[in-house]
Amino acid sequence: MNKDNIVLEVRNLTKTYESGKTKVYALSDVSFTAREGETIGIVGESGCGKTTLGRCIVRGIEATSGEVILHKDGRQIDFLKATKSEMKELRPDIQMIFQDPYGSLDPRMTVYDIISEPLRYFGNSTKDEINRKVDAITEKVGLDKSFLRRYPHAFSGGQRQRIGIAKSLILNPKVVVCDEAVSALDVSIQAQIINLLEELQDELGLTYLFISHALAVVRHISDRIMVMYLGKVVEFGDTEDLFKNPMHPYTKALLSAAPIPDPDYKMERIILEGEVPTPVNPPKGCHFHPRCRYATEQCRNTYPPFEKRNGRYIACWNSGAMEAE
Amino acid sequence: MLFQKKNEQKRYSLPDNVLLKAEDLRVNIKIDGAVLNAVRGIDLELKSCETLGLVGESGCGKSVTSKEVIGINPSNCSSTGSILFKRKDGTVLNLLELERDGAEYRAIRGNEIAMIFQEPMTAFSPLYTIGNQMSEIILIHHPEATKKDAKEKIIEMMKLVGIANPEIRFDQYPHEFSGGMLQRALIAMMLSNEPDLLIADEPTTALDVTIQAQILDLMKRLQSELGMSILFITHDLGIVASMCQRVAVMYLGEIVEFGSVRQIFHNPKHPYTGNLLRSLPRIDSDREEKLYAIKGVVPVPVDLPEACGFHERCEQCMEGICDKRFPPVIEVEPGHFVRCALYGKSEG
Amino acid sequence: MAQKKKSSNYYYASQWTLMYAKFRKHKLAMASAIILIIFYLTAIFGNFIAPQGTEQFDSRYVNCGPTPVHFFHEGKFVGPFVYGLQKERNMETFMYEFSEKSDEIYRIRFFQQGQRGGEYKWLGLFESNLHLFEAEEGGVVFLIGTDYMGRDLFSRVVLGSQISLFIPIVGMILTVFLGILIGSIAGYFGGRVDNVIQRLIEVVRSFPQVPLWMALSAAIPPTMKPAQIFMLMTIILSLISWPDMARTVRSKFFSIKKEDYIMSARISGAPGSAIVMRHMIPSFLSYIIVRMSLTIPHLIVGETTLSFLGLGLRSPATSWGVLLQETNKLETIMFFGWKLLPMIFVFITVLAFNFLGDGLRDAADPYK
Amino acid sequence: MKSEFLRFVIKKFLIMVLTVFLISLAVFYIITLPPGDFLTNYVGQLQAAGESVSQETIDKLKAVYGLDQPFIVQYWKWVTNIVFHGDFGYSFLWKMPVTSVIQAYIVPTIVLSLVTMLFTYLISIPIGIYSAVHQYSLGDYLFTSIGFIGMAVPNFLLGIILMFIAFKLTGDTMLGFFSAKYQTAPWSLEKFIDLLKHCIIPILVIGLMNTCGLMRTMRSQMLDELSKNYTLAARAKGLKMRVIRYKYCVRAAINPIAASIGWSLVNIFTGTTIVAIVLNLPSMGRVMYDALLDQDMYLAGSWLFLMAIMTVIGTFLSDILLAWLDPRARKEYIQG
Repeated sequence: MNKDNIVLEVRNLTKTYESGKTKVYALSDVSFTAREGETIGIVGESGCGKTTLGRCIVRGIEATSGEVILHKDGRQIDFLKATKSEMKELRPDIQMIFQDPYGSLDPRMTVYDIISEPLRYFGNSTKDEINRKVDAITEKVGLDKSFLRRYPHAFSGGQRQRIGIAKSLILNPKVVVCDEAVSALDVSIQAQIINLLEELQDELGLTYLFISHALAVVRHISDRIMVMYLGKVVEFGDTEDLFKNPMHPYTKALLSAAPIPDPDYKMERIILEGEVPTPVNPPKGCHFHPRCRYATEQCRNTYPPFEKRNGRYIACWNSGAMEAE
Repeated sequence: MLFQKKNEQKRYSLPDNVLLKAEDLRVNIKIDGAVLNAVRGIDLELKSCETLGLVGESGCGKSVTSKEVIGINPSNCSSTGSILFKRKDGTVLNLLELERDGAEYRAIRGNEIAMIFQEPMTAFSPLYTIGNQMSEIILIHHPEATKKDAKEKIIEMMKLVGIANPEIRFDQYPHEFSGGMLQRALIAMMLSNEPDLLIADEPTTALDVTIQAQILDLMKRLQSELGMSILFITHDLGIVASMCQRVAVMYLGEIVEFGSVRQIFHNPKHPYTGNLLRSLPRIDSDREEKLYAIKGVVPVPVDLPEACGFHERCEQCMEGICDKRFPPVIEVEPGHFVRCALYGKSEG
Repeated sequence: MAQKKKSSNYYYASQWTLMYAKFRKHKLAMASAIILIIFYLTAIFGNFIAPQGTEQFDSRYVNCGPTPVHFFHEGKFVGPFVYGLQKERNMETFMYEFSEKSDEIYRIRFFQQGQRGGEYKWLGLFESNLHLFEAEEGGVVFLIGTDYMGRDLFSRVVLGSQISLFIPIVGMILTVFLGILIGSIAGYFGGRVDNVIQRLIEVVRSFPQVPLWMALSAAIPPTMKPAQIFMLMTIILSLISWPDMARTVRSKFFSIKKEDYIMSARISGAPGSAIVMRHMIPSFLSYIIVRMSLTIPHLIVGETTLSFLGLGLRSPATSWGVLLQETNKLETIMFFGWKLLPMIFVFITVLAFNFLGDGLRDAADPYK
Repeated sequence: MKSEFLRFVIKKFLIMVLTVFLISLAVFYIITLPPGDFLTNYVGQLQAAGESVSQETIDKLKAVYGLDQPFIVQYWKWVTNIVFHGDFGYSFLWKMPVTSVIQAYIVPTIVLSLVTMLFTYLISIPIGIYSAVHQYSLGDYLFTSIGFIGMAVPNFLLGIILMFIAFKLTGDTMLGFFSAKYQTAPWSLEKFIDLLKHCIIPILVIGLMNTCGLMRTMRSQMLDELSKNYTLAARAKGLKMRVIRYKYCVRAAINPIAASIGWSLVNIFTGTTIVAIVLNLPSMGRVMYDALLDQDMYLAGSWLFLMAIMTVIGTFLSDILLAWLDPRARKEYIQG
């Protein structure tokens, strides 16, 4: 595994919905690259497009425009435009773990059928091979083999999430999109699953796109973090760096808003005014300007470019001024 | 009949600074013929003007406890023990002796004890305007007030909680409000009779982080301005740390640890509390390589054995002790209580 | 988290096992299921169970009330038997009335070859004249009386059920076929196709059902053969009842499409056909079964009503509706109350199907 | 907001017009269904009755109804006659225009329907509320069982059974609207009481299925509302259970029921068809039935058409009513 190898490149990914006359930009013009074995955390509040981003990348929903380039054996193939036969080859490489451990498993299938389902569609595994693979993966995710004949309703949330993980890993993917994978779980179970995900990553060299609204979890698991607001990326950089020194005013507010489990922790809390807007009618100019205390005339009129500054990507007209402050 | 009952009522008393005191509170829920032991004998004490956090994972009984205090659990719940509450006039009542939805209890609800909920979007009926529903709380408890009085008071309250254009908002329907605004409206309504106790049942769980910060900020401000006690129910230890003075940690229907917020966070005694804190990813300190994970899952609270509820998952479980009987409650330091056999006679 | 501690069997229970377990708790539905099975078996073995054929009549016993089956004669146990009958004219109403002659005893014999005709071809294959029961030579058993031609009503109810219970089944199959086809086309394609189909459904549903049934049935030329009328009736019944089925299928399609496990399957590489066959259809199959069980009583009522009104099946075809035609005459109600008895069978069947449907509906989603 | 609501109404209205058009096509198709055109039948009938029909008359009738022309032309004539002249065609059974026949019978039909509807709502809503509030009580079980059975009994069976019971109890089968002695008598108190007596069975028969259906809906809606979160918040305010039930829950539960008023009316209206036949009531149902038996298709078709139009209008009104009653639905409906 080489941490510098690029496995995935997302270019200008956009997803719009149209209902009548209104056009909703759920996701607009998102670009980034992901390297082998790293975890990219994607954070933001409801309606920021993080879930849409994940679903577009795995082709759970079709993006309106943009590319998702998969680097494979020296080739670069656009996953979104892959033909049926190409998909046969590429599909296993990008998989997804869902948020809701109750809704993402077909209640009518046994655990064995659920985990082995992807194998039905790929590779011409014999019954024996399938059994062997299923056994191997169930052991890896920490499920008992005796569970295989049971149905999902027999399991608790944490165990179901393990089943979901087994299903998404059985095809040996390179990239796994984890969509709020631990958000529905209680704290004590959440830690079990986070540890499991980390172990699996080390062992299998997986690249995670870790979507979550829980900042502490994202910080714990991610190498780099992408902050989204109303369908756009506002800041993207190394985790430690970004948490120590957030540059975008939204990132600052977001980080300061997270409650810290320490009664003596003192930090100036930035309380943002106003509501989280919906992407139905995003404000003109920088989407964040109505809630931003640094907003200038420029912010109100034009959307700032997404540029690299001090080793960080940021979309803000004022980040320079703020640093000087 | 009714008078007799009243005469039979015992005289209760509470120390000066104590507003609410629950003793050996147990709540059972009947579901499909099975009996769920949701709350299994808890003692709780809430002082005037303090915020007490009731924290625990889902199914630990924290929400049932809070609803029992205000008496709105569904009819398949039955409770024993006592919940003493000091009214504004200084008399002390055992809330469990009151008839649910009876006149006496109703006079307390919304007037002396109020409650806000996890999902503000469902706490209002979609069919009436916000103003109509909010005014009710004034009209119920102040029969002499006119609709106009109520509207004035409500608009004043809406201003207080930071709802812009209250005159217009007053006549709008709930679906025209955002989640955060509805929570503000709910808070405004529930506080308009200046209750002594506000029960907040996960009031920010359904909201976004930045909105959560707004609401928490608002609650702190209102507490200092209006001076009420808050019973804050949450699963988020971060919120507890920033909001509460004292904390009760619940596990499987029991309070396993009770103390000041610093005692709980800096010197946790119960293995569950300690492990829970260690299993939490942090933003404030350096990243650990690996999170501590508590093994196993929370058992279903049906036909539980007479034992510490945590013993199956506890690494310090002492065979023959923890799985055989309820551990006693020990005061390990002033005001810091633990229900764990580790702190038995050897220390005391 | 209201789950109870369950036995380990519960962990291994498939959807159908869970549904059955839930269904079994609905006592009325279970009883209904058993009654319906008995009714359908009776219909299938109708010729054997009915002591007479549909058209067998005896002019001596016109409008004869039910003949009670006795077990004791003058305090002595004889086994099941009937008394002989004697006919007298009632001088007030000028009607013939039957009374028992207490000196003539005719035992009821079981598994007898029919003595007074009644040969039949079981399922159109095996010729036979074996009947479940019949009275001894000279006696007659009319469990629920006879009609104006002296035909045994019980036999006619049993044999009529072959039509009344099976037309709805055929109609239901047609309904389900149309409903699933059209509903899933709308649900799968969505958009414009869905819009057109929705309009179509709306138009069909705008017709008041019973009058439309009546109008269409009235258009059936009376000269047609019973078999053809039978076919047309089924088609008419299902033509009008498919929209409800289609709506159910369509809305289920839409709601299931949004489920995470469908997206999960897609990401696992499942092709469209596999998603529909492996995930979608199994997940709304139970709802379709519920709808089916509620469609049948509807169709039974439809057929019975139309035939009763003389707009559906006509004599010589025999169905429950045809049987009940006589009850639409005033003198029937005034003098021959027993002719209302076949209604009980309609009533029980319809009610049983409704209870069955209710039980199935409760069981349809065992994961709640 | 106002203009959005208007646009919503207009949109629904346009859909309604389209639906009516499609229905008219279907109805006309049914009219032409019986083999051989009705004119041949009619002429055949007349000749069988010994009347002579001149070729001239036949040709004239043919031209009026465009019988020698293709379906679409015939349809066009039929529709334009209805729209521009209010002419629904000619009833060969009654030997007068369809409109006259309908006029003669529509009043008792409508009166009976409205009375039944009133009865239906007056009974079902309170029972539904009672059942929900006292869930699993003896009364609830009783009403639920009655409701269930009531839903399952075919109308015509119920009619016959009630007739039978009435006969056994009073010696009168209660057919028609009046007893024989009041049939032609002038209006008097006795005659009115007689009319009321005769209305009991029809109302019971027509109304039972609807009443039971509404009862069940009301009960389940009410249970649904009672378990909603806002009742908790309302209790936490200190509101009386009675106020919560009636101000909030009933109001919310009644919405879909009030909105179904259009549907119910149509259901009841068509319910009268069968009852009229069984109980021999001089209402439209009886007329429709005779027309069908004699394949007097213009009369039958027009009746069918009228009922279908009523259903569509009923649905339209229900949609509007629902959107108007529920501020939330108002928004959803209009936007989506």
